[in-house]
Amino acid sequence: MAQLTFREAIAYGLAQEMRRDSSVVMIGEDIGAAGGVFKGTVGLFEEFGPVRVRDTPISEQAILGAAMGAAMTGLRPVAEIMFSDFFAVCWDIVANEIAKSRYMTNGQVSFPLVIRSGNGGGLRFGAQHSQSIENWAMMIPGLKVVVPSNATDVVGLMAAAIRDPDPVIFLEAKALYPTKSEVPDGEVVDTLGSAKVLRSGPDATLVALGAMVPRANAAAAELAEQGIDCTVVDVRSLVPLDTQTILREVSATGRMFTVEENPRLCGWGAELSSIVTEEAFYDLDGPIVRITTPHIPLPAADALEDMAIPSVERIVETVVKSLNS
Amino acid sequence: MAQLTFREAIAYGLAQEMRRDSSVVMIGEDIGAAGGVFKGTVGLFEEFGPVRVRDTPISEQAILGAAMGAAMTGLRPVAEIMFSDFFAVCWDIVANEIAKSRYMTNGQVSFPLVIRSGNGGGLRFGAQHSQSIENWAMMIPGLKVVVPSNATDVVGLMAAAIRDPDPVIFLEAKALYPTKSEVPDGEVVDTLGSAKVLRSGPDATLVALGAMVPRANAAAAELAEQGIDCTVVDVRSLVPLDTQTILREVSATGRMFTVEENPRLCGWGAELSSIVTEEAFYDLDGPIVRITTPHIPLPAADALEDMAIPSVERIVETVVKSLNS
Amino acid sequence: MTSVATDLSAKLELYRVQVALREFERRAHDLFLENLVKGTSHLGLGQEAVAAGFAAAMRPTDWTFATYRGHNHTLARGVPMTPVLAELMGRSNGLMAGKGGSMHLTSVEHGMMGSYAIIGAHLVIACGAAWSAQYRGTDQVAVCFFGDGTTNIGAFHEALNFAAIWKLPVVFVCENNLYMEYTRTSEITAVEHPAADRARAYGLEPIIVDGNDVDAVFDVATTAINRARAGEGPSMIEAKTYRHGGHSRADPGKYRPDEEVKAWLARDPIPMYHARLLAEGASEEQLVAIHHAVMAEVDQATEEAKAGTPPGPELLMKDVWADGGSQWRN
Amino acid sequence: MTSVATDLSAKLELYRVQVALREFERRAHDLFLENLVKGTSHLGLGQEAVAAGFAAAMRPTDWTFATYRGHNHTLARGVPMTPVLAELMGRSNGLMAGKGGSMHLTSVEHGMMGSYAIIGAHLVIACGAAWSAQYRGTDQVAVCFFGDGTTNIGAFHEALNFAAIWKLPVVFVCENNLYMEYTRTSEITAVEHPAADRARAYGLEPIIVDGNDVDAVFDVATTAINRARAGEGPSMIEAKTYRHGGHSRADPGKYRPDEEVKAWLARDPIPMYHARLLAEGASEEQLVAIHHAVMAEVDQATEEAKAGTPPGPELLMKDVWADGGSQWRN
Ligand SMILES: Cc1ncc(C[n+]2csc(CCOP(=O)(O)OP(=O)(O)O)c2C)c(N)n1
Ligand SMILES: Cc1ncc(C[n+]2csc(CCOP(=O)(O)OP(=O)(O)O)c2C)c(N)n1
Ligand SMILES: [Mg+2]
Ligand SMILES: [Mg+2]
Repeated sequence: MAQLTFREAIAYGLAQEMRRDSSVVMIGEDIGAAGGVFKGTVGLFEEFGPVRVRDTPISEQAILGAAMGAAMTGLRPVAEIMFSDFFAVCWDIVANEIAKSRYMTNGQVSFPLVIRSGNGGGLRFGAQHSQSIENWAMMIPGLKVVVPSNATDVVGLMAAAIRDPDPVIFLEAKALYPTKSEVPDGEVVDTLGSAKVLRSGPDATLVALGAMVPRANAAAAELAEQGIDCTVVDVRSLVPLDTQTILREVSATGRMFTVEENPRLCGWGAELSSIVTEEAFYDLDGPIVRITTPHIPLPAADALEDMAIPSVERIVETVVKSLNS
Repeated sequence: MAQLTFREAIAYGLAQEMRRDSSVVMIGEDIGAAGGVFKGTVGLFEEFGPVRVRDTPISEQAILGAAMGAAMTGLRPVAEIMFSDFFAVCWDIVANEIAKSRYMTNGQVSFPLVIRSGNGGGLRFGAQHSQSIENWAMMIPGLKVVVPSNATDVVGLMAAAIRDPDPVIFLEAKALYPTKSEVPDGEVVDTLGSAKVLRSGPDATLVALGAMVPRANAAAAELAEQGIDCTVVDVRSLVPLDTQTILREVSATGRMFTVEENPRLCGWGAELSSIVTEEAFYDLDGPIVRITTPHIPLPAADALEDMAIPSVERIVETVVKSLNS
Repeated sequence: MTSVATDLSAKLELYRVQVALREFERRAHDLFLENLVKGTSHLGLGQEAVAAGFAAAMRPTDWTFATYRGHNHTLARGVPMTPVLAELMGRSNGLMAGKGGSMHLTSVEHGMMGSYAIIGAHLVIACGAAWSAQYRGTDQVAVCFFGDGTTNIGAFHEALNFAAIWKLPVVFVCENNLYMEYTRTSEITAVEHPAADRARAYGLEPIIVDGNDVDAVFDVATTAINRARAGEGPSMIEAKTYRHGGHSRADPGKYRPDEEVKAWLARDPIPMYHARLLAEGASEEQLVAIHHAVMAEVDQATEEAKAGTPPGPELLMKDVWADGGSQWRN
Repeated sequence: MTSVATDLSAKLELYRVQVALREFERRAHDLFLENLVKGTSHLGLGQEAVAAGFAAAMRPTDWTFATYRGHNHTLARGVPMTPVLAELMGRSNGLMAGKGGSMHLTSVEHGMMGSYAIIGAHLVIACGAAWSAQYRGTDQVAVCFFGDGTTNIGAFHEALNFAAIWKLPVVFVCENNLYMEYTRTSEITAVEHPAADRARAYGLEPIIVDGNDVDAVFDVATTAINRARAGEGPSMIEAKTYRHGGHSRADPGKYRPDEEVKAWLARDPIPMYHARLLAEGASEEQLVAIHHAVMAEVDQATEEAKAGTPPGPELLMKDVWADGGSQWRN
């Protein structure tokens, strides 16, 4: 059992898989000797060498094109897109090529690849380096989307993502990189598509993802002090989606709150809300409420960024107000 | 009053604005002498010449970068992205640059530009030339998103989009290009952000967009024959969104069905469903049901494509089944 | 130019392949007119020598990456006509059961790693396959075909630099048919030779070949593929050619000057090669027999394709994922 | 090289600007360490001559497009220090009220049309401004700065071709400081001069300049800008320079060989220019006075920036749209 930071857990999880399988190779900008701009690949270059941990030019289309072409011919590449905002410069390869080619070819090709990327705000990096793009990926058929909320989950979900025969977008909340948790000894492999119930309470169900999970948890703790006992669900994986757990936990309390970092419109929370409204309508005791970043680009200033992203305080207030109305 | 096809209406609407304002200029691939691959710009090159209707290389980033730089320095460009699927090769310019720069600069720059694009399926073009990407655009703060469903609306909404001081993504359903409707004489200018109620009935509200509007209408006609009287709302514009009309019309019937061409996850219908569930929960008499393309890439074969995109038959069946359950 | 393929039987095979591509596409065109081929389709009529010459220089284990204008390349790699035609017709006996269509022909077992319909993408994807060959030490080479218009999109630049710095076993082949859809490429390109004049920007030699001369194509192809296989890195070849028809189904190609079309029709690769083979000792009977055999193949493929059923609903939700399904939830 | 800026007072101004950039950024660095500058920040210490030389050659109506490493370019266009520093500190008196941050400095009234943080984008955007100038016949020129690492991304290629074919009044300036973040650009680039060696791929002349010599920069800048203004089209200039510190706030820059750093520090543009000015007749007192005046400006800006309040909630939902608001619904 080791205490690892989220960023250490990335390298730890990658190393576990690279030791096991020589077809796992990594490419990205500054991931080699430099260990990644977020230090998510520290030590891998030293252990696995420059052929398996390969620095690239600033050519995101080439990075992902290379990952795709390699995946369809026998490798299991792990590509890094440094900031998830940069998916916009290579979205064609992700959304049009990697996601669709298996279906278009009637199953002739597979894409066992992982694209890791630093996601989300909180670091005062401004609108082009702080986006939460999980909904960009979720809306494209053919992509799996995994968003861990703690170091423990990082290791097991990374292993599951790398072993998965399909393309996985693996989003690492930048705000969580310094957070720590326990990682068990030995090989750790988790399951994609399994949400986790972090806390159970009868009054409402908070459904959260990534960096919003610790906030939802903290809000639930505060709410408990006020006598409101909430269930907290960590979604962990948007595709595949553990609708069973979500439907069960929302039905049990009759009230659902999503806690989303992505801007308001067409977030994953809207999808979950629509699933619950369609399939568990008669179990609902009141409106489903989405707590999201407003539909604005993220501001850079600390004071403004803190107002934009859902805070513990905002979650608490919203839940209290909604349950009392 | 003239009968125009949807495709003729595009050129008609563009010409109206180009005559009025010499700062309106067009760029895109094959839009000049060739009149566009969908014939949406026929006659404009002849009338306005090669300086105002300009053919470009296959350089979508440059096309939209040019539109952006021109818009921030005094022009009102209308750029064409031939198939909306190709937004993926220039998404950075759309989502990260055009959408965010006004906010980031605290309002120092504006982007009065329109990006037109052929959207959606039905032409057996396969997975990379048939996507409905309205939700890609809707989820990015800073973009307006307009999706007309008929030639009449095309002219007025195109004028409104071009006159709007903000960037507008104008999606033209390819399947509608040959459809005809009346366009009034004289200058036509519509309003962004106004949905239209096409039909009123007390039993359920069908909310549709673009090419799904005529199908929702046809389904409503069939349902009426079976004694089920539906309201049909043509959303017309996703941003700004006419939530007043939608909430009013859904509250009046207590039942909402969305008819969406986009693949299932995180479609505009999920957003509307979540808005209604949050704000009109107590007016709902039953589940909100979303009728969408399944969450798959679109197949090319006619037989398969017809199964994938919501059909009149599927709409009718879904409504009947849901109202009877 | 003297060819590496000095053997007459090899040359007869190059002839046969070109004729097969030609007659297949003619038939596909007829089937459009009967509305049996659905959607769009981009014919390579006139460009057969490029596909035939390269395919002949490739090993069965090598990989082809083509565009939406990929019928020629698919057939040249040995994919049978029936599934290709059936795919164009949206039938369940199509190469991809109708799910991909004309623009996405793929047959992994023939090394045909896909036809790509969004400009530029497959250049970077071909780099990935080449990287995999290099990493696994398999001696495989990726050959990537694209058009003149494609040289102005960003992915072209990224792919060329990437391939060059990693010395990847990939051969980039620009089929310069002078047009990107309806626009003359020279009007929207800063240099005369859209691919070759950019080679040095990636430390590569510019190579231009007569794309209507299958022997010449075979020669440059052999050199470039050998170079790639020897670990000496990528090549960029610009093959000058011309499409006889319009860009796609809907296009009559009227934007092209009559004299230009006439001049290029006079340089049709198939009659030219026909004449050369006669001069080099083949008999007219041999060539006629080849043509007949091809026509029989085309006719049979037409019948077989037509006999295919429309794909059923069981195919719709299949093969999004490697488990064969499309479930995104439990 | 003899400079067009023969006038000593003009040269003293070039000196002053470089010193101002230098001292501003030094202060910004100190304020990081005090945790008053938030987020990230990319200093241009060592690269001042490029910004100063170009800005001096531009008219007030010309446009600058810069990157996240844009403090130098912003100040060189005449934007006052206080709002720039306040922006870095996330204050409401910042250049964009704190909404953009260090990577997005913009001051339209000074022709500073933005700093762009995603590699490549602003090259195509600069084309758009140049197109607008050409269309409206305004004689304005767009100058677009970017780094060596940027030459390998797709948008670079699209922008250069686009500018060349339309003969746009845009000047592309590659500040080649040898590194893209922590990776040596030569290791991931197929040619030696990442920008200049690509110029011919767009029909342009390769131009290389000593980016640490402000007079030389001013000369190439003047030539290129005149050419653009005269309707002769774009230029691509590669300015060789070096950043004294790391890539960004978090980076100590340890991946660079000591001798390399030492050699470049010995070629620091400011002491070099100091020596030249003395040789050309300026007095030490003049130069010291300039330095003092700059320091006073920096000190004052620091006080004023510190006095700024954090932006309040009224700014959060402002200016998504041209109506000043952010409503997406009625
Ligand atoms: C990114 C992108 N932009 C535009 C198109 C539309 N398009 C399809 S083919 C084509 C012309 C391509 O010309 P070229 O590369 O010369 O190939 P050719 O068709 O002549 O074989 C265009 C513009 C596309 N498929 N993808
Ligand atoms: C599309 C994209 N990829 C990666 C990055 C991350 N990144 C920021 S700066 C940089 C290095 C740029 O190097 P160069 O162009 O030489 O400019 P310099 O920083 O040296 O001024 C990288 C990779 C980015 N901002 N955008
Ligand atoms: Mg062509
Ligand atoms: Mg650099």
